[in-house]
Amino acid sequence: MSNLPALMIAVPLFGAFTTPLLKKRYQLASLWAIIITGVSVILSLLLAQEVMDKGIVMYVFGADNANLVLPSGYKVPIRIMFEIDAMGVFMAISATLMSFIGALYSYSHVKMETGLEKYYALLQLLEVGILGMVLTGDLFNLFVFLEIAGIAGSALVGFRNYRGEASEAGIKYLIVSSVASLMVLFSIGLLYGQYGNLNMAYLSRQIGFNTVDMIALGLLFTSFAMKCGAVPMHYWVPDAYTEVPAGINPPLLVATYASLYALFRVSFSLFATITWNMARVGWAMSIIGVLTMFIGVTMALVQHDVKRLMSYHAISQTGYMLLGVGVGLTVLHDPQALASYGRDAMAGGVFHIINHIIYKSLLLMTAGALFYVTGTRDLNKMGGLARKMPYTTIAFIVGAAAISGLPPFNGFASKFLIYETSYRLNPLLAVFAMVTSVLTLASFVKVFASAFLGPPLEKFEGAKEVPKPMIVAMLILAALCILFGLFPNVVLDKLVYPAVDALIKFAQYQTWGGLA
Amino acid sequence: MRKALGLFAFISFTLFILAAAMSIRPFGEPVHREMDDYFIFHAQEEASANNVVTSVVFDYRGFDTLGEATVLFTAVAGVLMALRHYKGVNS
Amino acid sequence: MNFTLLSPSGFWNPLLWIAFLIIFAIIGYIIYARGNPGYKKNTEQVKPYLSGNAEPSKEEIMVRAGDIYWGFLEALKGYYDVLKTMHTGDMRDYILWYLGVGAIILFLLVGGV
Amino acid sequence: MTTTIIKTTTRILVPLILVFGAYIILHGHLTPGGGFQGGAVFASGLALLIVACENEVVKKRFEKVPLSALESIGALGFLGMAALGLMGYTFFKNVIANSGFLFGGKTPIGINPGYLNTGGTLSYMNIFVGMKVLAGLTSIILVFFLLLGVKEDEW
Amino acid sequence: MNGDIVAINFPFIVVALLLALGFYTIGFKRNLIKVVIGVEILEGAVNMFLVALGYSKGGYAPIYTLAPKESLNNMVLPTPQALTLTSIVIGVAVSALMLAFAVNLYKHYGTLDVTRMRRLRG
Repeated sequence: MSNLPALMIAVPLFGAFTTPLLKKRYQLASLWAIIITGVSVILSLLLAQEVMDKGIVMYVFGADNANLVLPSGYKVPIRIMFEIDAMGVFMAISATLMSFIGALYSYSHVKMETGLEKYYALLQLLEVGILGMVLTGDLFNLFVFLEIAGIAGSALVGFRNYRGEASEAGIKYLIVSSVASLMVLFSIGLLYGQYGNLNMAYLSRQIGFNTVDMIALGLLFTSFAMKCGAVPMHYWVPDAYTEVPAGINPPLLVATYASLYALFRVSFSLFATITWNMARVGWAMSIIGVLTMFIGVTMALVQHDVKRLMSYHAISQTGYMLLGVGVGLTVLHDPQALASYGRDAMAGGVFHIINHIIYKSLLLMTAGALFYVTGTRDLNKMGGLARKMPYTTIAFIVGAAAISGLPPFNGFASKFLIYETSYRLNPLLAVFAMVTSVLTLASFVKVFASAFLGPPLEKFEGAKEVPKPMIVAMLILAALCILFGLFPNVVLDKLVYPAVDALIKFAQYQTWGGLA
Repeated sequence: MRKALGLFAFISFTLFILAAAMSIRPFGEPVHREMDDYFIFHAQEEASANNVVTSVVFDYRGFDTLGEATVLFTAVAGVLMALRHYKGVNS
Repeated sequence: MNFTLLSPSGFWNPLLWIAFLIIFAIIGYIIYARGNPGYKKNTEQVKPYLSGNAEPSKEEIMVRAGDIYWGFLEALKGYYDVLKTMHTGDMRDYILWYLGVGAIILFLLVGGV
Repeated sequence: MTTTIIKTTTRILVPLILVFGAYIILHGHLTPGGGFQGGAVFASGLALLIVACENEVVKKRFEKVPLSALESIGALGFLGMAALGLMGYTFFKNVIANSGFLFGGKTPIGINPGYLNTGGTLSYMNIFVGMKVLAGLTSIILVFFLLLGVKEDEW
Repeated sequence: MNGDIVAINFPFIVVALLLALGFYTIGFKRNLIKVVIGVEILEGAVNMFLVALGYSKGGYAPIYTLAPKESLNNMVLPTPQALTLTSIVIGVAVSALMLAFAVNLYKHYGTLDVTRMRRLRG
């Protein structure tokens, strides 16, 4: 099965191209989307198995065989290639899983709307964009798939076109993402002009200390930081996450973290020679992470729109990842500190990505369920829904406990690692992380008390539990939360530490896994 | 206030862009052209096309073109979805 | 396989956690069981006012989301005013923030420090 | 803007534009241009047909044309041509080049007058992409045009 | 490099100025359509940058059909042209979607002034 990486892209693309043919047969379109995303989940698991067995998997598009990185007797790579290491496959698993959950949830959640064949086509296109971003080894290809993810995501944000706010959030997200990707393309042009190639591994061997490379690094860093919602460029995140249909929240979240992955890839693999010698980059990432955490969570406390509150929490949790990986990046140059705490810090940050994707998708889905039942997102108008919607309540409790880092849920393990290791670098960072966690718990107590507890209100007499597919989608994620929380070290050993080592050992990435 | 800060940020960003444009290699003298020379000299027997640009677009970097077609497809779907007739919920 | 997650200064073991959970659940149940057995549902015992005052409707005695943490938010009013005014929903400001942060990062990288 | 002058000019120009677009698509592997450019030219011809008429005429003229189906078929054809390489080679391998199949002729090395029967999968991809692009751009223009319902003869 | 960098790198300087113009248009104009035009200016600037990277002195178009003799060893780089083609189509797609959103916003808000499209804030 040597063509697995190509199928990872081709299968969802096939689904996306065929879905618009099912005009007005919305049921069929949603079933088709569920099937395609489920198949891609299986494919990504197979790919993960292959990567765990053989290390870095290369796939050269259009060559005679998939491992022919360099044409015979030639020094430079000329074709587009996928370079899949453990980090990429880690993100790919999250992407396919969350797209499947989103399709399953959307089956009931947007049943009543129109234009659903386009909706499901765009859902699969969003998945294609994320997969291409996380699997590719070619800079321009990264740009193309970044644009696919951005356009599909913003089109889905504007899906409820009978609301003015949806179109507003959509155009904000579109302008932000297109400007960011244009700056990415500009810096790609700078690198191409310098070294005449577009392959990341090849470029990372050529890059040295000169002004143009520094400026390219700065532009790429800032653009991907804006795309992953780092303070003070986070303003598009609450707007977009609030207006998007709740079924799209999981893939959109993964799209945000695909940009985070690109940020890590650029900092660790592409510009390794610069970041290796300049601890400033790591410090910048850590400080941005602390700001992101703190401002995000404090803004979340005052919100009374439930999805907006959770979007601010998404921002603040992104800060944890930036902090963890930033600590690792800061100590990248001395192996002793790296072995003693840097590697664990990066493990915490990377493990927090999948944890946060799982429980934040769960929480946003419960918010969507509340919207589905009550027709409003304003917490001041809700109350006493716990007895009406028991499953949603359970899912919400699990998610809230997980996001505030209570054992035995999955948020605990990664935050545990991040606290200790960031304490070793600088105690102040750990203090900020702890305060953020406390405030997170506080704001979710607020949501729980005002939406689920309290006396049953008269206007919600007829409120019933949400339909089966939504419940199934939420309960799958809740079960994953508990499993990851009870046995974190299994996930850490199987998925997370290989990903971290793939980031740290950039020499292996530069030689295409030893092929050249 | 907003305008002053915005102008400051804008001007300082522009200066860095100008610095990049000045310190890049001179115009019209590409230093490393190994990849492009490979395209120019091998396109005719490998892709059997006279137009080297087309052979790059559809053969050597064909995967980018697939992504490009996907972008157009995405945009068309998005436009048709954003401008669909909305009575809101059809019920 | 062992389920113990070791970190630089601590560990996490689910089985140990479950044991503690069971112990404390038993303790909690004992405390709960020693409650007053004379309490009965749907008698006048459950009324909020034993004196028989009229009970206000649920809508107005319920605690709204805006009321929770009122004191905390009141104490940090200045901070929140700054942050809320920073998030002008104006889409041009998003790009201006990008330019500002980009200038800072480029200065960090190129300008030395 | 729907005047007699414009309608007459359209009637004369549109066939030429469509033929030119088809020429660019078919000769994409020999001369400057290709699927995207030819598709854009073709779509500009159809756009001329759209903007030169009233709303009702355009509706009646384009309700039969399966634009989105055409676009999906073009995209699927492109994907299928790319997937041909999966037989023994990799994705996007140009299997038809120098294989004697249609468009599979050999190209003489060096400067030559250009032979249409070359290019391998490139020519097929040009055709499919051209179909896709003309359908996509035309449907975008159509949607934007039908939004601002043009009535009779506006000056 | 020798003294007159501005004269040698003039196309790149122009690209930088165009980028500045686009950012100014996005950042300081009030009309939504003008903001969209600013994004388009950025697109044009980046495309110009890519094409300018591909030029080599006195080069010919990399097409063998009935090409002049002296073009054989002096062709411009084909890759930047391919990249520019891709990014042009992407720009078309982005602008189409942005204009569709602008139409919706005009329907709902009755204005194109971005300072009044601020329901989502705080």
